[in-house]
Parts: sequence; C-alpha cells; structure tokens
Amino acid sequence: MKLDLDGFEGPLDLLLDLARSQKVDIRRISIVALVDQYVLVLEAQDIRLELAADWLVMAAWLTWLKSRLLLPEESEPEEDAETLAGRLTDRLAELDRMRHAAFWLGGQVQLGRESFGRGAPEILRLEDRSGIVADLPALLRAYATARRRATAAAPYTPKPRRLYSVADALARLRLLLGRAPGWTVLQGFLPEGLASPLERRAALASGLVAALEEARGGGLDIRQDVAFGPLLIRLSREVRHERAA
Amino acid sequence: MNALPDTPDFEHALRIAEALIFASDRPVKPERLQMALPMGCDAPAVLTALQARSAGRPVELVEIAGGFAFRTALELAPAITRVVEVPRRLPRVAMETLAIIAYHQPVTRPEIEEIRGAAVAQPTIDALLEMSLVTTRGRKEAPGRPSLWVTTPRFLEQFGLKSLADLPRREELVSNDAALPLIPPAPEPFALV
Amino acid sequence: MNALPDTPDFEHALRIAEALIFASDRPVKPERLQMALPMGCDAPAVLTALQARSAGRPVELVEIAGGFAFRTALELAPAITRVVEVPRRLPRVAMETLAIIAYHQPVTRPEIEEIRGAAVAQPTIDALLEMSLVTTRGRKEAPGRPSLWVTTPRFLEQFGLKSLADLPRREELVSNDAALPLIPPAPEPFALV
Repeated sequence: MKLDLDGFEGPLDLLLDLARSQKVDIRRISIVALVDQYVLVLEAQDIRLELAADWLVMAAWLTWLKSRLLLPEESEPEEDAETLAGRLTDRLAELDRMRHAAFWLGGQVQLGRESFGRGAPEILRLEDRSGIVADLPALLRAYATARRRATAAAPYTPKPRRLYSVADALARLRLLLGRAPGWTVLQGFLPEGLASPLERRAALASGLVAALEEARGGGLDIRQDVAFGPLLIRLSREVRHERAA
Repeated sequence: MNALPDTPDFEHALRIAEALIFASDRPVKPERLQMALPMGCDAPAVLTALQARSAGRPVELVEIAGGFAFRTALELAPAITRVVEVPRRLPRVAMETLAIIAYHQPVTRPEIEEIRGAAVAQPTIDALLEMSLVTTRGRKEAPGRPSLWVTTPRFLEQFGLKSLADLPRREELVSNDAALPLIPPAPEPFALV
Repeated sequence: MNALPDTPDFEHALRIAEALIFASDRPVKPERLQMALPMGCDAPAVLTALQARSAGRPVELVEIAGGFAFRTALELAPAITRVVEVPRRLPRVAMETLAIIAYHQPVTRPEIEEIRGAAVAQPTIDALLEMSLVTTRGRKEAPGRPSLWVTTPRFLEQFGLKSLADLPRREELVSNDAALPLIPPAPEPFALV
C-alpha cells in the first residue's frame, strides 16, 4: 500500500482515504478491513511527528474496536462496538461530505477569479456632520485627563511659609535680653501673633537654638529646674559687668 | 399608480438602478434601490428588466448575497486576468474548514476539529478572516465559552450564492459524486455493515 | 492587420475593454488595455468607440488621470447619493474645556487655562458656543473684567443629565487633586504647643 502522507492532516483523513481506496460507500464500510489497512500504514510509513499523538489515539481506539469485534459478545452496559463503529462511520461520512462541499465551493464561479465586481466603487454617500457624538463618559474622561495633565505639569512649589529662623531669634534675643533684669522664661522672647501651632513650635525651637548658641559664647546663662519645666535665661555675669562698666 | 415598462418614468428608473448598482461595491438590496427610485416605481420590476437587458453584455446583472450586483461575464475572465491581479487560491485545508463552517454554522472551533479529525491551524482561520469569508457571532454556552463561527455575506459574494440555501443539500454532496462510486462492499469475514 | 469597427473581432475587443475597465480599481491606461486585447486590436480605437457608445448612458466612460474609467452620469448623482448622518466627535481640547466649564462654572478663560494647565484657543470656545453647549453670563469683577462661562441647558441635554448635580464629584474623577485652586485647604494635621 502506497500513501502520500503529505496531504494528510490527521487520522480521519487517512481513514477516509483508506475507505476510498476500498472503493466503497463509506456508510457501508468494513471497519475491520479499515483497521487492518490502517495498522499496515502505521507500520509501513514514517509518520510526521506532530501527527503521531493524534494517530496513536486513533490507533488505540481502532485496536480496541477491533478487539471488541473479534471477542465473543459479553453482556455489558457500555456502548457496544457496533455503535462505536457506526459513529466512526458517521464521522467519516461527514468529513467526506465536507470534502465534497469544499470541492463544490472550489468549482463555483468565484469573485475575483472567474468574474469581477466593480473595481473602483463610487462613493454613494454624503456625510452630514452637523451632529456631535459626545457622551458623559467622554466628558468625565476629558476632565480627569485635563486635571491630571495640569497637576503633573505644575512644578512642585511648597506652600510659602514664614517661619521664625534661628538668625531671627538670635537678633531678637540680643535686642530684648538687655532690657530684662533677671531670669526670664524663654517664651517671653518669642514674637507675638504667631497664628499656627507649627509657627509657634518653629519659633520656640529657633529661640532655644539661639539661646544655646548665645550661652555657648558666654553671652547668657540658661537654667531649667525640672525636666520639661520652663527654660529660664538671663544675661551672663560677664556681659552684665561689661554693660555696667 | 405604477410606472410601466417602456414608459419614460420606467426608463428613468432603469437608469437610476443601473447607475446605483454600478457605482456600488457591494450587492444592492431591492429595498435600498427602492429608496432611490421615484414614487410609483417598483424596485423588483426594475431589477428584473435591468437583468434582462444586461444579459449577454460584458458586464451582467446578477442576483447575489441577497442583492444585485454587476459582474463581468465569465468568458471574459481569461482576457481580464491577464492584466488584473488574481488572488491566490485558498489552500485545501482552508476550503474544507470553510465548507464545515458553511454547513454547520454556527460552529465552534473544537467542533470543526472534531469533524475534520484534525486540528485547525491558526493560519487557516487567519486566511478565512482576512478574506472576510467568516466571522464569529457570539459564544457557545459551554465550558470555555468558545466563539461561534459563521459565514459572512462576503462568503456568498465570493462564491456567487444568493443565500446559504443555494448550497447543495448535504445528501447531494456524496451520492452525486462520480469519484466515489457506490460499489457494494466486498464480503469480509468480519464485515460490519 | 487591424480589427476594424463593426467586425466581430472589434466587438469582442469592446467587450474585453468594458469588462476590464469595470473591474479595474484605477483608471485603465491604453497600454494596459492593449495587453488584454487580442492581436491586431488597437486600444485607443477601442476606447474611442467605447466612449462614443457609453455617451448618454447612465454609466459613461470618461478619461481621467491619464486613463479611462466608468463614472455614473452626473445628473443621476442626486438620485443615487444617500445623505448619511455622521456625527462629529468633539476634539479633545474642546471636550476638556467643556468639562472644566461644567465643573467650575462660572469660570473665566484665564481660569480655565489655569485649571487645564494649557492654553485654550479661541476656535475651541467658538466651537462650543456654536454647538450651544456653553454661553457667557456676566463678567468677573477683576482686572480686564473677563467674561464668565457657564454651560447651557443644551449641555445637560447632550450629556443626558437632569442637572449639574448629576455630574460625579470631582474627587471621584481625580484623586489627590491638590493643585485645584477651588478646593478648600485641608486643616493642619498637628496641633502642638
């Protein structure tokens, strides 16, 4: 048996061809003869690798089918071999019909091959573009897009905030300290009218740093009697003496 | 009041019909023609008359895909194809797949593969899609919800069919074929009939 | 040996020419037609004859772009042309501008530009005005007294809104939109001292 395997797509193709080579009506085909020939082909030919798995399933199925047909009948609830064989025959018949359908289609007068339509159709429509397509989702999308772009494009500018600097605190401390006679609470030297808590905290921190700086240079004395208690400052003795002199 | 054949009104309607169908790249449905005709002109009557007049001309009016279109006469194809580029033929696998879709539509790809007894490769589907011969319409309510494939109006046009009913009946596909003579099976020892 | 007019050969050449020009997707040059004609037929002569025959017919042969093509007769154009409504899409800039007016009305043009982070050209505003989607209502008491823009009832109609309150809140559209000048400042997170 000689078969050109290149034309085959799968086991059904092969079975169909085998069926045809038997020159019989597929619907009345001998499954057993088919199985025998199929096995022959499997043994005789190099099978394309990508088809092997498909073919193996078909071979197993056919072998099982043949064994069912050869063995004496048993009573079993499963589908009997005849039904299965019939189903295979039906499938082969349908594939055969579809082959013929493809053949019939191929023989039809085809557009662009045997007959031609208008090559350069004319435009038969005038477009009235007075209306607009605009739906709510598009509007909302547009808003979000505009805002996102604007936000992304704007350079980052922190909120301008006038904070009391250490330098400011130093200047103020030096100015005011001389006027106070003895120990004075640090807060007393801070500017008034600071609205936000943040500004007040910043001023306090700057004031402390300024006082510490001044104390390091010997300009003033600092004392805190208890932890977290009020910070008291006064002019150092040297400075007082200098001033007095 | 209907415009009767051979009256000036009917002649004018014929002119409109010819121009409209000639200019169009797709088959023109009678309803579309009716919209273009003056009051009192019956599109089907006009189409019948136009078809009769164009018979035997180099460009003939044919009924196709639910409408009417001009097509070049068959015997002129060899002369034309000398200068017009002719698309290449669909491969056998694509033709078979197309036939299965045509006869079994709507059909899923696994069902096509079941009938063919082999996998349907993606390039095959791509080729059919590219020619607009098939399309999907919805999904099957089955595991995986596979797409359902159907043929397009373009399919009818390609093969010169008025409708899917023009396809040969399934029973005709086998029994009328001479290549498969109906020889009764030889007696086999284990013949299953 | 030339095929002469009114001989069968010439008639056949005319048929080929008609079918070829019909099927061609661009005007057919005489040289191209010549390739399709049988030996001894002169393409220019065939074209001249075909042009003469088609004169006055609903589809006429015209010389165009150095070649020949069939065109429907001009006087039939009104009958076969269909007016199709193709609604336009609003350009992106117009859509954004409209959205900003909707959300920030009444708003001046400088404010719109500030919110968009980009300029708004006059034609954009004109287009929205022309479609009756926006209008002006008074002027802002600020340098230059710029016009204040608001949306119209037509705007609500176009977008299927019962009222402006139907628009989703801005925060739902753009999260963390801190740069918006119209959002009140958030309260300070800490309170110390």
